[in-house]
Amino acid sequence: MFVYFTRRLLYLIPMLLGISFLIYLGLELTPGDILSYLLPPEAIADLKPEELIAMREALGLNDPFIVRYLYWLGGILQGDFGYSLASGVPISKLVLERIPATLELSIAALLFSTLFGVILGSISALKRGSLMDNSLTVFGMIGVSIPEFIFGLIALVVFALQLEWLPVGKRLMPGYDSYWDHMPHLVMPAMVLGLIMTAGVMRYTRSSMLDSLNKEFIRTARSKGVPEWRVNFIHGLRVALIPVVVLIGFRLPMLIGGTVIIEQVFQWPGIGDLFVNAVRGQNYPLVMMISFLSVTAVLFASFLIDLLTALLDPRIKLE
Amino acid sequence: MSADQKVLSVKDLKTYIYVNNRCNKALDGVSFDVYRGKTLCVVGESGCGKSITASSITQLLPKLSRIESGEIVYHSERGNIRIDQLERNGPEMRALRGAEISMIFQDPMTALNPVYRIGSQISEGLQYHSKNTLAQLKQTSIDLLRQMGIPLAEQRVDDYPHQFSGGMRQRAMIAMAMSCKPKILIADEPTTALDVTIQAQIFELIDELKQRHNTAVILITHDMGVVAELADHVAVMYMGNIVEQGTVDDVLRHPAHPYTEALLKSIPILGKGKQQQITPIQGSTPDPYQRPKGCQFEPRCPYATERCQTFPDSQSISATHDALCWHSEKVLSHA
Amino acid sequence: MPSQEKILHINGLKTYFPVRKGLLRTVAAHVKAVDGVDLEIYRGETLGLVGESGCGKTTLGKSIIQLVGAVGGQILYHEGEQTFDLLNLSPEEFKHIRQKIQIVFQDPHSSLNPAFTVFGSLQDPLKLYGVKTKAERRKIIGDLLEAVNMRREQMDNYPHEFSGGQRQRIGIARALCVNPEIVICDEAVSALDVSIQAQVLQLLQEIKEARGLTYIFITHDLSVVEYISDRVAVMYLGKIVELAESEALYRTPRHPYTQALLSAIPIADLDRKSDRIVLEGDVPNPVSPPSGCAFHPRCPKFKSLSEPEKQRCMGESPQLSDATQLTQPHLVSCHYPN
Amino acid sequence: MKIRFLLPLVVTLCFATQLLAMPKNSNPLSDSRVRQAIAYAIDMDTIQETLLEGKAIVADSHIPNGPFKKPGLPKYSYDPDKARQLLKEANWNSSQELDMVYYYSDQLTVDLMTAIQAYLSDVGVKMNFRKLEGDVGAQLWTAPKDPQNGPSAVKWDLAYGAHGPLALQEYFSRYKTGDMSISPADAKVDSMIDVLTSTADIAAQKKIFFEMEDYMQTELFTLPLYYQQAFIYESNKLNRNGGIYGNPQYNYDWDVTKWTVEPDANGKMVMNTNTGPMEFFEHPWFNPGLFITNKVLFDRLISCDGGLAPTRPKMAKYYNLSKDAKTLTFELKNGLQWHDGSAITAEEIKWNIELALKVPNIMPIFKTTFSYLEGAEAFMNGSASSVSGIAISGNKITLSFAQVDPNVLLTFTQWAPLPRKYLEDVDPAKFQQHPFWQNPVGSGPYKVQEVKMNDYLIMVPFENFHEGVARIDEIVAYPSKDNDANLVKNASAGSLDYGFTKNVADVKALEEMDHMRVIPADIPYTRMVWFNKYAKN
Amino acid sequence: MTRRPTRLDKKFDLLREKTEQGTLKAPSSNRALNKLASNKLAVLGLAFVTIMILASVFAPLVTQYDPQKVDLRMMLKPPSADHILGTDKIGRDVFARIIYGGQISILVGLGSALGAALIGVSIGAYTGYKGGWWDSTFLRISEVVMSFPQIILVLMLVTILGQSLMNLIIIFTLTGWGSLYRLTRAQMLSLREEEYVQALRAFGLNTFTICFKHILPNALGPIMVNITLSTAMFILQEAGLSFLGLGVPLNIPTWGNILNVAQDLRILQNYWWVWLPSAVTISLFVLAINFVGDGLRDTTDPTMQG
Repeated sequence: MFVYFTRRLLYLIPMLLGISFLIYLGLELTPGDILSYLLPPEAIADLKPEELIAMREALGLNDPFIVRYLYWLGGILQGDFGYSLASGVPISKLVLERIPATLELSIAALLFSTLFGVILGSISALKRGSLMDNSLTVFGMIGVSIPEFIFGLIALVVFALQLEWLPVGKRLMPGYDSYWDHMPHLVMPAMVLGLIMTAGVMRYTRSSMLDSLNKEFIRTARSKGVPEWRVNFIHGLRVALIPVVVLIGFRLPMLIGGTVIIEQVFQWPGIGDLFVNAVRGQNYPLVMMISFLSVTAVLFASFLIDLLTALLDPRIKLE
Repeated sequence: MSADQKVLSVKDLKTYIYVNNRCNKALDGVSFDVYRGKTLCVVGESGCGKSITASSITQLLPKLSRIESGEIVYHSERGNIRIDQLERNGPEMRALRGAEISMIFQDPMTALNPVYRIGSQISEGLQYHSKNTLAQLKQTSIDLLRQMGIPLAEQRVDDYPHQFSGGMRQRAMIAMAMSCKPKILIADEPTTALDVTIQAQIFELIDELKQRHNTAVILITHDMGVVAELADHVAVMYMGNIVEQGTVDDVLRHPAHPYTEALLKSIPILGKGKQQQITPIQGSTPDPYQRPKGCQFEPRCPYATERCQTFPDSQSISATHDALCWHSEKVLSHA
Repeated sequence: MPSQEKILHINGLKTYFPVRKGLLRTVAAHVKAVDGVDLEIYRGETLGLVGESGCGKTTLGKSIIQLVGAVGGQILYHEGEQTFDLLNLSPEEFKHIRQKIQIVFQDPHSSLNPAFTVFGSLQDPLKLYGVKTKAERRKIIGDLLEAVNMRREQMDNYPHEFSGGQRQRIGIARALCVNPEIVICDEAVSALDVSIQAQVLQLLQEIKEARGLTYIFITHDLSVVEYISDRVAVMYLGKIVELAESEALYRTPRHPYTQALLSAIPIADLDRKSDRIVLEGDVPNPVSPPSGCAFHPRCPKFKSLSEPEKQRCMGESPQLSDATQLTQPHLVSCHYPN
Repeated sequence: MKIRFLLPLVVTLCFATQLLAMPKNSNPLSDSRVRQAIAYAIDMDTIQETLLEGKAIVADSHIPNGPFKKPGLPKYSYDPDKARQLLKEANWNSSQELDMVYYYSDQLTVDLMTAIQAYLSDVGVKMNFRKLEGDVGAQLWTAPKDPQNGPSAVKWDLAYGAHGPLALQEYFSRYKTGDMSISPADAKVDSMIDVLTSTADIAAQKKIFFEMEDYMQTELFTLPLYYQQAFIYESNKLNRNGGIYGNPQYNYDWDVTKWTVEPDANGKMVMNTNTGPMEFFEHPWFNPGLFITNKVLFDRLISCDGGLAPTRPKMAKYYNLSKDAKTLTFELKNGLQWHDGSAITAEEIKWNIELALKVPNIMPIFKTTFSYLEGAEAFMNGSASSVSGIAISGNKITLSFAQVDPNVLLTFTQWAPLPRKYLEDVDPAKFQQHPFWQNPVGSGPYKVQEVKMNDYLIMVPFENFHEGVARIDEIVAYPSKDNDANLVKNASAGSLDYGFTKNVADVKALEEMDHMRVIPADIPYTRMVWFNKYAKN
Repeated sequence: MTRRPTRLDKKFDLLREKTEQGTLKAPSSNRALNKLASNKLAVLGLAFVTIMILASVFAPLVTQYDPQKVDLRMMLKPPSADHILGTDKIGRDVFARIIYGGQISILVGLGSALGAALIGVSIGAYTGYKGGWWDSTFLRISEVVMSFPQIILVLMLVTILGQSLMNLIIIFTLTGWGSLYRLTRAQMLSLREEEYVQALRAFGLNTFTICFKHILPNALGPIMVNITLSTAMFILQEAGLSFLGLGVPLNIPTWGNILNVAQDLRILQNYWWVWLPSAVTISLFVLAINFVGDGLRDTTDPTMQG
């Protein structure tokens, strides 16, 4: 078990190296002077042109590509993510400010979609071929076929503007920044994102559950005379959950990506919003760094999912 | 063989399977009896309906299938129970499963749930059929495993199925099946996935348990060798019918159905050397959706006559021996 | 009838599969699937290769046609005066020798490509071995189908239109299409129903006689092997433990494992109930086979041996040697054969 | 006699027209007939009525309507037949495709482009449009090395954009030879611009403006499309208490200190607005009044009216511009304070002007004003350590100009001094990136209380503001660009009390809301099409 | 005591009756096609997709209007006999724009899916079959690409490459090949152990022939499913990018660009015909493709019976 996880963790290193290399390559390909986001603006201010040249030399900006890359990587390892082209603010600061918002939204959506997806998917599988199953399937399909922003906009018009049940967007209201004050703001974006994801989880749970219900051990369980709920849930769902958890792991990138558009619709001040603005403003270092951080987040999250899978599946745990 | 020794009688059982929007008459009128402490071997080639027979008895049929007609009567101590009339997974059926009639399956790897410990899977049935504390349940699991000849049962009871070898898994399956001391044990090809040396171990075990608990065993197999070694009674199946049944002596020494006869001639027998003659059965098993009109074996049968175009009646050869063939006399005399 | 002409000489063949373990998935050990096998095969004979699952019989077969790579030893193929080491061939030799040894597989469902007709599946090998025109190829494939008791026209059918027995026949036809000398039958009848099994066995016999083939017949079914083989080799944990004329091996098995194996088989003959020797335990893990004689932990005879004898079994690996000194060699790998 | 007098004139005029109409190089757009044809082909009146929903004024000159605009300038009203005829005269090659670029990313621009494309195609001119990406400025305004013959240093034929300088001169001064990417050297234009930028005499200015406008519009150097309006919107809760309306993109005497809003449940007056900071506070030297923070956090030396005409001193106790317009004197009020309580000194103003000379992204009229100071050149090229034209004595600042700048007072109505102690170390090239702009300290009626960058900004009255403490308890600004994409959403949800927009679609939506009012304001902002008249290679 | 008849029992009775009367028609030889045909949703989906593709390819025959034809005097007119879906903000015919917009949207969706398939399938098939160094290299590369949140990767590439139709297809291809590569590779890994493959190897056939000619056709089922589903995904992504203003340049009509106007709340609330038809078209088209993909999946997946 320990070896398995250590190996899984070690495995992240070459992945992150590869990704960081790609990111740096992208950074070099984009126009702009690398120096301007390697140094804080105040530092550049103190330099004369000849000092700047010396600085470039000292910073290794004239070094071979690979050396420059290593310097850059070294900076990242020490928490130096560079500076935003637009404001000169350290990227780490910008990102840190936004992380709680995105986490809040994506975790809420994840919990919502997992809970409902698994419940509805199981019901669908158990009632296979029934009206319930068919309508859930069709609704699920419709759910993944509507562009998410349209879904979001319609929800916004209906619930915020027409019915006035929920705020129109944003995350914080001045003076109301306790955790519970976020809740009314969180409901709509989390629901919209969650519902879209629920469809996928539901469909997958359904097929995984069907698969599991077709397994021999289900018949074994029945042959022991245990009640149906036990057969279906203790035996069927328990085993069906393993691939569902794996799927959720696979969908993490989608989740992080999914917030990009939803954050735009609901003025949610998260990473996605920062990212889109950086793309629009051609703030290359910020674009690249957010990409890098989101990949890193995905990788670590999928590592956590792996842990969870291993806890669910003794076959992995004891490998 | 007195009637009170009968634990199960099946009469004219018809089970049809409705997969792919078609109707496969997997069992088309099957009758047999099972006796306390005796082994009935159901033998036949793949697709003949032997496994469907087994799962009809416990109503563990695939979803898209149905018992159409006939009777399955379990002669319990509390009187006769018409299994075919019970709701598939209803409480009455569940009370029988595991407690009175239990099953072991072909592949112990897939038949065990990979995510639960062996011990809890063994005692799960017991949990529902008796009132035991968790500690008692665990102790029972350990005892059962020990009885099945698994070394270090105290430790292995906490293992997961994939930590067991194939033979041990099948022993665990048997422990599970025997946990409530059932009256009938149905073993559906229990050794097909195992090596011969392991198969021998498993058969020894089943035989021993049968002796000890006076359990009736229904053993589904395709191996005539297994039949010869283990069976008290034999039922030979072909295309959803029992074409011949009787004691093992009746059937193996005096086959009265051309199919049984041909089957026995087509297999090489160990120890008979290179000189032995084997005679293949001509043709192949018909498509279950395009069955011959009368006798199902007619197209491949060397004895076939025009009469075989009508479905044969069961011919009684002796008190214990029946065959489903118009020409059984001829077959008997030929052998 | 088998001649005394050696066609294939396998010498100390080893096929190992790495087992990766630990943090960096380094190769921690090897599964010694085939661990030093010596075997001579004579032109025109049928050599049966038996053993339980995991004993290495299939790997041995696949190593011979190099579907899996051997890590050591030699496989010498004799053709007239020439000898080729199959593990060290030049590209031209390779193409020449490839067609000499062919294989028939076990599973009738996966042995044919579901996307192609029989003709489609079989024509590429023929093209490779120089049959240029389509008409020629059709003729050859048609002839082959007839040789396996099928109809010529069936070459245009897809695998799902055939029954299991028919597919197995097509598998045989495919192996024959390049006129091999040796055919390895890897569990060729194991997946078939008994009634079909007999048909295929008979077909294999007929073809062998008609074409003068040499068979290496791999199976776990000892009855079938007895019926079809001239000589039989018994494998246990990657090694051959007994090798003899079929008659001799079945009548007087010398190795305790062979004895146990034979006794464990249920016989479909009520008059011949044997005394069963039930082996204890399971086959050991081939990654770390027991020391000395790999069979000693399960050996029924081992228990009755004296202490120094036991030490020998546990410490010294027995060699395959002739135990009887009769006219026909009867090789056993046991310190204390019966 | 009359005839004799007129004839040469007519001949000359005809000749001149003929001469003017000739293509000046291989580029057909250098032929004014082609340019005029394009102007005739576009039905601006219909566009104004429909696409712009009447929320704009069709333009017939660069500069907006007013006293400086010559009456009766040529109008190119929709006349497709005339367009076709002009094209025919100019031998227009109908297979040629014009490449039109733009840089706005809104839907209206695309719709407008599409409409123009349709009109042009109607008269047989093919046009394709595309949005510029990347360094838009360089792609638009790179001037060719040879200002006479080109070839052009930019790729496009037509560019859609807008120009909205504070000072009217700025509309034309950019056409000076060698400064721009589109017009080959034209001695007449150059001489007019020279006059335009050097006199502070209103009458002289007016004359040359008329001349310039006429020349540009007849020649159609550039095609003015429409004058944009800005629309101020307010919720019914907001009361300006007599504060005037004016150009909302700039600073004027709007008396924000007098404003009130309906108190909320807690009795607190909170005004919600937009254009709060997203990543940083935009500094007020580039856009002096576009964002709420530019307006209320910083104070100016002089105040002006809604049309941006200077009216009264503000931070200054008084100001005085000499008759020759070459000396400007201020005296600062006593006891002026920054938000942190430290004093605002005259010395600090000098330092501010010197810094402004070095900051590259600064409003052009500021730059012009400051660079006309005596000794500014020497300071900028490093040969002097300070600007000799700025003299300090106590609270008094005297600015001496080497050259007359007609906009000198305008500059000081918009330009805001900044506290030296926070910005002493700033790199002028990276002015905006200085940490100061994360939480600035200003001198205006409101000061920053809490910034949650990208969530909200809370500003509260500055207790020591020299014109009295503001009445609204809190101004809450939600982050947005000046073109707030979520305006309609937030306004209809009641979370906007004040703001302004130039987006026509938003205005329509705002007008439909019962709780909002919309007040249009004229702004000097002309949408136009630039013709690239250089030869292309 | 008899059992309650269930929903299935009725179906069983019918089947049994038909079988006994011999009226049950024998299934056609192509089971997969048959199964697809019996899936009503898939057939409906296929019909819709086909109609939409034909309509956009033959757009000039379907509508007399030019999608770019501006008529400012006709702006924002509700549906009428002349303009069956009304007109948009500059008086263009909404119906014509949707039909013509389909050309680009379908091109983006299908083109990117096919591009991704071309790359993913050829690399996946070859390296999956061959194994070894190349295989592990591409596996790592795909892991790197696939651990990017898709939209992040797309936007990152938009930043680097810029916005244009061609770039968008390239970007989608670059971001989408990973899943097809993984799928193909997984198929290859299992298929290469099939005995017919080993038989071909035993003949000494070259890797290329075995891999692409003999194995690949058997992996096509799931690949086709994936291509259809990717097409749907790319069409949705195009719409999403248009929403962010970073998709196909606005002057090219695509479903996403038409839908983009829904961001304007006034349009969203008051002029439904400007945005709703394209929203419905996108959703229906994607839904139809999903139905087809689902139907295909059921036919190619032998475990899904019933």
